Amino acid sequence: MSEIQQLYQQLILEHNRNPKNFKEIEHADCKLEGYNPLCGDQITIFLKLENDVISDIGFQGKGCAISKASASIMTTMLKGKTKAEAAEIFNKFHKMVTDGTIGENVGKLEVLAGVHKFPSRVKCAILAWHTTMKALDEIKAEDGKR
Amino acid sequence: MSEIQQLYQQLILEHNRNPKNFKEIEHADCKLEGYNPLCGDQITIFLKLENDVISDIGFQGKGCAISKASASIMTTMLKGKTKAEAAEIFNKFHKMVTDGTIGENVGKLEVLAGVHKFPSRVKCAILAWHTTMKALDEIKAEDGKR
Amino acid sequence: MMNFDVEKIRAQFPMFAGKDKPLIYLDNAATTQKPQSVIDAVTKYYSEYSANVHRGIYAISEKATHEYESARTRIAKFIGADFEKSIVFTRGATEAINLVAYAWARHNLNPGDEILITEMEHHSNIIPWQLAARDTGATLRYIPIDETGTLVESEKYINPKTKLFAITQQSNVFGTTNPVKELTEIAHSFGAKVLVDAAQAMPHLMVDVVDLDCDFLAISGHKMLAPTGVGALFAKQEILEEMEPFLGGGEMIEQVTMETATWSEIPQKFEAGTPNIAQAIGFGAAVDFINQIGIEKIKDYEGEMTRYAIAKLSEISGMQIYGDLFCRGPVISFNVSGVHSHDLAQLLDMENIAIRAGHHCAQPIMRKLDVPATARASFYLYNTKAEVDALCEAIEKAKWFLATD
Amino acid sequence: MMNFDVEKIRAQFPMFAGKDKPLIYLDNAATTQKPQSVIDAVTKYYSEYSANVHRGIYAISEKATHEYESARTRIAKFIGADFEKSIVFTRGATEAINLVAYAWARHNLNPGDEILITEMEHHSNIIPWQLAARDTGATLRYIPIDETGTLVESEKYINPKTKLFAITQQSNVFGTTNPVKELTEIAHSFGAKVLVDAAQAMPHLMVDVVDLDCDFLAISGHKMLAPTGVGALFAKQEILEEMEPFLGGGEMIEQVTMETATWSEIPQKFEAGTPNIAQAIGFGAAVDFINQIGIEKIKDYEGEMTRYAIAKLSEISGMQIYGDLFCRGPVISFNVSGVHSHDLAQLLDMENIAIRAGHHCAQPIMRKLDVPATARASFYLYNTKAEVDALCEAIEKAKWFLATD
Ligand SMILES: Cc1ncc(COP(=O)(O)O)c(C=O)c1O
Ligand SMILES: Cc1ncc(COP(=O)(O)O)c(C=O)c1O
Ligand code: FES
Ligand code: FES
Repeated sequence: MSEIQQLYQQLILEHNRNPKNFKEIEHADCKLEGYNPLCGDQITIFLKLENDVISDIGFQGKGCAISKASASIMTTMLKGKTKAEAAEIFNKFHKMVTDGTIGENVGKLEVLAGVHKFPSRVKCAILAWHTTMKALDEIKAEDGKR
Repeated sequence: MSEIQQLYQQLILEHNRNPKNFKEIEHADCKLEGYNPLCGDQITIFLKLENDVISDIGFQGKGCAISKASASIMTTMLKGKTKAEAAEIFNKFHKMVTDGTIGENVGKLEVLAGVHKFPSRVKCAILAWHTTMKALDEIKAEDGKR
Repeated sequence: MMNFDVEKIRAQFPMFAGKDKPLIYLDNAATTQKPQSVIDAVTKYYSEYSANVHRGIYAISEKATHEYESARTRIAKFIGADFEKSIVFTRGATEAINLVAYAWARHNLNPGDEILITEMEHHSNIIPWQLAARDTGATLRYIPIDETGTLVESEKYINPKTKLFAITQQSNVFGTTNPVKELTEIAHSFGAKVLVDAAQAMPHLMVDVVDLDCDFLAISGHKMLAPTGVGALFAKQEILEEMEPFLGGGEMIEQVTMETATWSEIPQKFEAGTPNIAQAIGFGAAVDFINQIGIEKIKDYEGEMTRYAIAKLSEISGMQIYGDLFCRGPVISFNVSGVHSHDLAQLLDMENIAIRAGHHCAQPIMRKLDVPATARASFYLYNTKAEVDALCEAIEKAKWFLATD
Repeated sequence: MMNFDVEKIRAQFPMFAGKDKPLIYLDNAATTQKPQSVIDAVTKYYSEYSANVHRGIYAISEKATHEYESARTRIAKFIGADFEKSIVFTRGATEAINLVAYAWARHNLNPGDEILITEMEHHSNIIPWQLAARDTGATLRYIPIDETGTLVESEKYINPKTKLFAITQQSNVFGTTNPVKELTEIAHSFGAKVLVDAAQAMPHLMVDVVDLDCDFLAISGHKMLAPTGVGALFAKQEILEEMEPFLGGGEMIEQVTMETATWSEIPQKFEAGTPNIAQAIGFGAAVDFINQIGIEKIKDYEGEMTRYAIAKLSEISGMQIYGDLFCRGPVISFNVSGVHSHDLAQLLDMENIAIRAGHHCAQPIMRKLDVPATARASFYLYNTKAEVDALCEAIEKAKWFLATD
């Protein structure tokens, strides 16, 4: 596989065309916008939590194939996970797209490993994740206030 | 003659060692300082006029061989000249040191013609002259006021 | 074509010459490739007369000074300036504009005054004025544009409060060429000073500061074949002379006491520190290169290629080209439906084609167009119609790639 | 000598290599010669991956970005900085100092505050503070020097009002190396920020910003083998992050609305517009060159040559050398009685020797020494004792020439 094929794997192209959980969630516990200053793309993440478990998650916005596929795959992986589990997956993912290390149990995420060869696209892959992690933090902070 | 010999002609070296009219003039009609920002050298011109004629002229200060010789030769040439004559000589001199044209009746000034080959030294040769011309202007201006 | 021999021109660019499958470089609005003569001028300076300028009393320093000043003179002549000391060397157009913002605007603007710019400016002609407005209390206003990238009712926005009017001569997104001469005349009639951002225009068309009558002109050398790290500011002599200094340091002073200093004559007053000597000399060589071909011929050649490109690109289904289709410089921004511009750029790169994707440092335009980004292909004198064909093919291929199951 | 093979080094400089009677270049404090590897790094960029940085999604732009950023990392490492984003590329040390004067000083100083500098500063470390003092109402004060070019009672001048202390690490006239580490500690104890002007020090000795603990460090690339038109500012991360921007434009912004903008992360926040890409890459190659030899070895070699030069020059009757004779960097300012320094420089040029004459952009020092100008010979790693001998002979010849009837 050429580098470009590694970047745009079949599964990524599919998620780009038919993204999962590409939806607005009404009465979300948290709704957060993420912005990629390199390209100007914007994404909105919607989250619902039940006792620390992500019960629903959706996204909306415009972005490149990489960012859309990454967001789509992310939503399928995080649904049903606890915050701690989500953070752990994110760490593995972050490592993979920045230095190419494919950790244990990354599952479908592996299709995004090719990104690490394209420094200018790493932000695309991470955009949805960063926004989600920030959203989870915000919910935590609000919980603290209660 | 090499370029450098043209620059530092025998006569220039002599004027440098034993400058003419290297003196302060008491009760001068005008005393003016000139400054060469390229090197930091300073020269002071003293002028006495009698009915539009330069009756005495002297200079003091520190400077390179070119500036000292030029000032020295200048004083010998301007003494006894009217302001208009002085201005005319200056114009010829200015042309000579900037583009090398040796005009009519430049006389001893010709030894300074080599300067035009050394752009960074043109200001040296002109320093005393500029200051003198400015001093003559100032006297004129004051005359006007009277 | 009009005795414009593009192969001969390409042969002078080491990025293309003698290469098997040379890159199709279509990002000229960002920075251009450099001809061998420019690279050689730089190398020659480093190998034969590498020295500082203006203060050395030795042969190579005098030679360096001569070449540096001669570059200044040639650039002045290129824009029709009658006084070479009106040219100040900078790192690029951005520094040139900021120089005016610091040394002129901050000393001449007051609360109630207006700085007028347009919605099609590059960030380099927006941010300096936002900051200057913040610091002086002046108000920043914009002439709006419509979706074709044309200014709307410009005259309505110029008024007696306008103290500075800063406008790009050619848009780096739409390629629009603005009527800067006419607008300058109107602005002057209200007593405003006019800054023209010629970063995009000067590589492609004849810029004449006497004809335009602008007060300031910002120039980007590296966008017209010169080395990176060089540009210039032109300003009218009397304005430059009255202006406060910008950077303080060596070269720009005459006399320094502990408390204060007096300034050198222009342009040294604005060139503090050791200048970008090799780069300025290279800029001179770039101007020579352009002059040898002739800027009018370059303009005609590029015009024909641009028309060709627009016609070919328009045949692609889902293609949206921004700006006026007929009257424009050689820069084309577009989007293809279903294909994000960054994916497009990435896929074209694999076909050896370099285009740009993004907001092109013109976020207000993107907001106007209501898109996050566009793709942009920009041409220069070494590009060819064959390259345009390759571009169109590659776009089709990318579309297909992203659409196929 | 200490396995320092100067002939091997000289062979790498096209200004000397293979030349019959190569120039004796003793104006290194103004700018240095460039090794082939630096020239090649520049040429290679122009010929193989000439493109803009940071925003191009195509291979040569990614390569250019990588090389540009890698130069930044190597320069950071060279000065012991643990964070490469603390390095901002500039045109030279002058722009680096002015950046601090505009982006930090003008936003942090108030009337009553003191800016402290020394009497031995280069104009580039005087004028920016005179202008900043004028604009903020702060007071500019000087630590005096004595005739040997040594600071006098520095501690007395640092006090709780001192908000900024800006000092050269090595004098470009006397060669004095100042105890910047100790003075920084004192200044910090009073809460002042410290800027070290390393333009002259960094080419010749190991500069470690962690050890010095300075807040800002101004660097001149072209005085340490790099191309013209490049230098750098180091600043502590937290200060850079808090600092207001300097130049506004492309690259340095994150989001722009019509009214305002948010800034990029450091260091891009301070690198508006297309940067001096080729020059920064060349700076990286220059640092590699120095590292291959070893800065400590360079220091030792230059130290021995400087001692030798002082001994030889002292034998010339009428010779006056300024500054401390024993403890200094490789720069020697002097005057010969009866010979004006400009005449000397001119006559030495005829002997193929390049020295500098003038005030060396340090007029306050000239006033202290009560001379309008001095001659100055400054060495670098490619100079030799034989060249020192030639210098001394040529001085004798000039004396004789100007004195003979
Ligand atoms: C219209 C316009 N103005 C200004 C600039 C900035 O020019 P530079 O990169 O030379 O600072 C650019 C290019 O980026 C531009 O397109
Ligand atoms: C001590 C000192 N500081 C600053 C500068 C200015 O450096 P640059 O020419 O890189 O702006 C110089 C050199 O001229 C210098 O000697
Ligand atoms: S290009 Fe914008 S997120 Fe990928
Ligand atoms: S060097 Fe100063 S006047 Fe000649």
